[in-house]
Amino acid sequence: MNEAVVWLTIFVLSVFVGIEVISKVSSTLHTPLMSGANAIHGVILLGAILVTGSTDNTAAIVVGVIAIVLASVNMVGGFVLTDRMLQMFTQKKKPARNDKEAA
Amino acid sequence: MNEAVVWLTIFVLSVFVGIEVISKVSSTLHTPLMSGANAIHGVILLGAILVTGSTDNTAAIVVGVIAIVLASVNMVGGFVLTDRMLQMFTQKKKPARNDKEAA
Amino acid sequence: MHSIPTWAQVVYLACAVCFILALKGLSGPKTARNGNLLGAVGAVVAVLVPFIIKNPATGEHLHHVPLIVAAIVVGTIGGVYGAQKVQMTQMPQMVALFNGVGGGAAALVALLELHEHVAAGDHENWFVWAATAFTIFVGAVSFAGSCVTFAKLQELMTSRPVSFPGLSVLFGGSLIAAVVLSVMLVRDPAMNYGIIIGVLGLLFGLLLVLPVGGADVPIVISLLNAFTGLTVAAGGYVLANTVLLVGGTLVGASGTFLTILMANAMGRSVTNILFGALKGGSTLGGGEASDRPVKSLQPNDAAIMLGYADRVIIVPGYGLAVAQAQHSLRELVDILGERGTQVDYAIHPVAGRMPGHMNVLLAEAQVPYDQLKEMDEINGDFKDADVVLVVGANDVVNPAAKTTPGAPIYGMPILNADEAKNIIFMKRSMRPGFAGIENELLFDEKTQLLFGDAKDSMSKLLNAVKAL
Amino acid sequence: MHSIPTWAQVVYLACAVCFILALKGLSGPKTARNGNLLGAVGAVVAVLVPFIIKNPATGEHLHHVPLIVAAIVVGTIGGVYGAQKVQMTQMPQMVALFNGVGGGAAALVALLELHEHVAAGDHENWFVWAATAFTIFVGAVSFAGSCVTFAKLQELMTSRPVSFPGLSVLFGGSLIAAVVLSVMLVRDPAMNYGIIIGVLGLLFGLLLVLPVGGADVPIVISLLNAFTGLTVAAGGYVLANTVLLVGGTLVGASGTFLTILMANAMGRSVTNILFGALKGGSTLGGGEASDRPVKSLQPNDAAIMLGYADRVIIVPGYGLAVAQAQHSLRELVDILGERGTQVDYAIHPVAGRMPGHMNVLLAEAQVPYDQLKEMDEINGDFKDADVVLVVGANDVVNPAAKTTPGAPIYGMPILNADEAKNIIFMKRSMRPGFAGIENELLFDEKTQLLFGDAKDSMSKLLNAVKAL
Ligand SMILES: NC(=O)c1ccc[n+]([C@@H]2O[C@H](COP(=O)([O-])OP(=O)(O)OC[C@H]3O[C@@H](n4cnc5c(N)ncnc54)[C@H](OP(=O)(O)O)[C@@H]3O)[C@@H](O)[C@H]2O)c1
Ligand SMILES: NC(=O)c1ccc[n+]([C@@H]2O[C@H](COP(=O)([O-])OP(=O)(O)OC[C@H]3O[C@@H](n4cnc5c(N)ncnc54)[C@H](OP(=O)(O)O)[C@@H]3O)[C@@H](O)[C@H]2O)c1
Repeated sequence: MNEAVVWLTIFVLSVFVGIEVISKVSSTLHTPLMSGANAIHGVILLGAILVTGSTDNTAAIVVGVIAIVLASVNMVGGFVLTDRMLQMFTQKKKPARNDKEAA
Repeated sequence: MNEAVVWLTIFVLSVFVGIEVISKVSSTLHTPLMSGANAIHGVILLGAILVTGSTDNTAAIVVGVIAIVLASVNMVGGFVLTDRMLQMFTQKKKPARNDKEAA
Repeated sequence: MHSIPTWAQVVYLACAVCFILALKGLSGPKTARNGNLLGAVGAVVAVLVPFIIKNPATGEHLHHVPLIVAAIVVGTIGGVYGAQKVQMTQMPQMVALFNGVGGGAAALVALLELHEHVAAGDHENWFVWAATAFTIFVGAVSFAGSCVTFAKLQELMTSRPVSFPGLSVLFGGSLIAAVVLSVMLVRDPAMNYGIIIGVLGLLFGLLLVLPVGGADVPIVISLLNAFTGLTVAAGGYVLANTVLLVGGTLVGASGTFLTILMANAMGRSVTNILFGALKGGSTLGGGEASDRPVKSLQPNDAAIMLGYADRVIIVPGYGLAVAQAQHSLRELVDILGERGTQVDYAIHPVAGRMPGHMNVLLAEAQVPYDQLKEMDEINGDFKDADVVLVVGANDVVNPAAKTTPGAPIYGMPILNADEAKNIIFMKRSMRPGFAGIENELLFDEKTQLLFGDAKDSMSKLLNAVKAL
Repeated sequence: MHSIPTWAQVVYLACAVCFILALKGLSGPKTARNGNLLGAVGAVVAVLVPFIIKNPATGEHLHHVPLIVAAIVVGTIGGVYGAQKVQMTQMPQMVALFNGVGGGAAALVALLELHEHVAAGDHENWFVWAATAFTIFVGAVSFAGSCVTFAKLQELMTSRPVSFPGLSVLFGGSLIAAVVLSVMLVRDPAMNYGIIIGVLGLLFGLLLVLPVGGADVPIVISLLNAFTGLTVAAGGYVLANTVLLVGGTLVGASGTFLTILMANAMGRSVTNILFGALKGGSTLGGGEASDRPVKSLQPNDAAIMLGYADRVIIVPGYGLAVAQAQHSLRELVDILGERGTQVDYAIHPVAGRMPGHMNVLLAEAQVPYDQLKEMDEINGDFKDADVVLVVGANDVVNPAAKTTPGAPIYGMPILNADEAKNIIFMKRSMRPGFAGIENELLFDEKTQLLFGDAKDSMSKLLNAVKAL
């Protein structure tokens, strides 16, 4: 099968999955969901690693390193932040900790 | 990308789409949905046509023709039947016709 | 396969999308019909493509076009005829039949593929051979299984579970044999293996469905439907064709999910339905008519009870569909309404022989939708009802579902007709319902039976009420 | 790319599945946390792969591993620190920031890919170049846009819409220029084109968000989030990497859908939010404090009104979060409860600065969930309420949403606080809420204001009630 069509197929199917899978979300979960999705696209880190690791041009390496830093901020920070939000939704038995964080 | 993995990817994504897309169906629509899905897999007709059209071995042709007949019964009959069921759900203004059919 | 032109591949993808949207549409009452239509469009377009492009396998245009077209025409006529002529009450077995032939077609296609490859002496990767074997076996299972379900629902054979000593051994044996042969086929591909696998599939399908009780048959249909979907998907892999792969997988996945949903609606578990019988205990009871004493009454007695009641609940069931008494029933309800009685229909999710059966039937008789009450909505009202009129229903009001752990319908949620002040059953005899078990409610002192075919009794009842 | 070992491709697929399940989990309250966790696992595993396999592009193992690891560590520390230290009220801008850097990373990756290909003089098919240009542009848009949204929410700049003559011209111009340059890049790939496209992207992102009113910013964040997802998907295509493609597409699709859901929850349309300002009319009004006369009262007067009321409804808003008064508020409600007053919290879907903001805040203060009433649940009860206590809320009870077609919040469903017998506002001044428009309810004769920081006023109020 033609490469481009393969990617197109995977793309189209992913679009449907993406929409259907969240179609039942309740409005209180909008923000955590947004934040979680935001963390997921941090996987661009993988791309940043690949390109940085395959070049030997100094300028490219510098840019690559910047990209890696940014991407890992996105990915790691995103998941941690989302978890922190959700903590407050789900376990209402840990106010002490949450207070400190939130204060 | 490795052919097999491509197909696997498409398969996995389709599984998710298939499940998510019908996850909100109401129990009264179970039968039409089943019947509609049933009609969809009648698309095997496409496969039957391909194999029949690419062989010149008489036995194979005979078998192929049988497969085509069966598949088109599945496909065409399935869609017509589903539509007939749904007619009764949706347009309640055509009892006359439906009666005749159903009698 | 690389020779499929890109535009054709894109068309295939578009058809696959049509199927997705079709399923999405079919799961909502408003969009259902268009969804089905869209699916049909996708399927037709997909089928047209091979007539236009060169065959990827051979690099030539399609051979035997006239023959192929003729075969399609024949199939189409058959399909349309069957779909148009079948009665409402027989739709489930029609679905089973269509599903079966689809599975059969898939198996045959896989056999032909195998034949081609063997003849051409191709060295496909083992995964292709495995997929071929899978398609042949499961396709055959779906074919045989569907035929049996058809026979059961069409009452060409008993709808009661059929089981015999050694069934489970044979069952397991055929499965193991099929697996072994598949391995052999993968190791050195040969036509005979394929054929034997197919035969084993037929046997397995037979043994899979025989022990299933009639009431569970629709669930089995849905399951076999999912099977066929998977075979089509595997076929799509073998033929390297996107529409088949995606379309088949969609049906396989949604079908499996739907099967579970349906089983839950009937309060049964899928494994239980399939292997209950194998595990020994048959899934359904006997079907003998009981000879215990019951109170019966005449149409005009019933008319008086109904005519002077404030609150009446109608419980329609399979018998209403068989007798085609829905129109006179609606008339009766209208008249009672005019007399100031509040009347509702209590619709059990699995009343009749297919989910939504009663909705279809009563919609056909122009009953306003707001009079149809879902089980959960109305179950609270029975205790306030003066009369419950049970028209050709039985299992859906059978207290055994709550009280008798052994009973095949045990655990199925039922309508609480037993809470009403009076219960009138319209049925022809003391014969049990689909589940084939006695209904204690018939012997309740609040219960009276109005014997006879629902249509006759209903028109008698109607006149009697008019005469009040 | 064919040199990616099969096992690695399968691992990538597994990670993609993790992302799907993560999103599925995140859309249900019970499963949300595990969903997020699963997503993290998928991401981490995906990132580990390139350290193990040979690089598909070069066929060698990864270079500069120590440097790369160091960079990851730095980024991780930064991310964790930011995520841990941010205050609840500032989470939205944090999301914006994280999203922005992600978009920036995607753009840089695409630039590097371009650089590699140009250096190697590869002849990729035009689609790859187009995808590269897309990634650079949209990635830059997302980066710049997110930075502006961050500045707005963090109040580093005015949260009011910024617009200037010729903005729309510049806006359209940069877009057209970017398209033109992309075409040129496709026709003969060169680094400079890529860089200019990136710059145009930054400009476009700036112009896209500047005119958006603060209240709409979260919607824009969600939209930019979807953009970044799409860039990652395109990057995945360029790098021929499944995880990036699927993961990015998932975020792109669900993000777009979520954006629409959020906009609906605020009663706004996405196009309106984005292009309302360009079309001339700014999306939000001014923010001046009004000097019209109002009735104000003292904590102990308020205490008496509350203490002897039968039915009280609390309307929490952004101010409650700013003042961190949720704990004393809960105490107050508990005491009123003990005094036999029925008290509920009326939660507007967009009260605060993020959906669910109030739920989070009050959950943190251990308020039992059943006291939190969604808008539709409680809007009917306001007319029976003796006192409505509005704590740091404003727009969500602003009748302008119903009465003033011009108003930026017009069309947003609001809490019917105006129907109550008495209304008490706790706020510091006459300054308007986020939407920057006056709230007529403040001047209603049933309304009295309790001026001061919510936390002080609340503790005063608390003591006064205790003293009753
Ligand atoms: N809805 C589904 O998806 C589905 C699918 C398959 C099976 N099922 C099963 O089917 C059953 C449905 O329950 P149900 O109460 O609707 O039906 P039922 O339990 O099968 O009872 C039907 C009753 O109608 C009577 N009857 C038949 N023909 C009649 C006629 N012409 N005039 C008057 N009465 C007539 C029968 O008694 P006589 O013979 O004495 O007249 C029988 O008692 C459940 O067990 C369900 O699990 C449901
Ligand atoms: N939830 C979301 O997703 C989201 C996201 C972004 C924007 N928005 C928008 O934000 C608004 C939310 O409405 P809202 O009523 O919750 O908040 P609001 O309309 O912004 O009003 C907040 C009120 O709290 C008062 N306040 C601020 N700090 C205070 C303090 N320390 N103590 C006491 N009072 C204080 C302010 O008045 P003073 O300054 O006089 O004290 C202001 O009147 C809506 O316009 C919504 O569209 C919502």
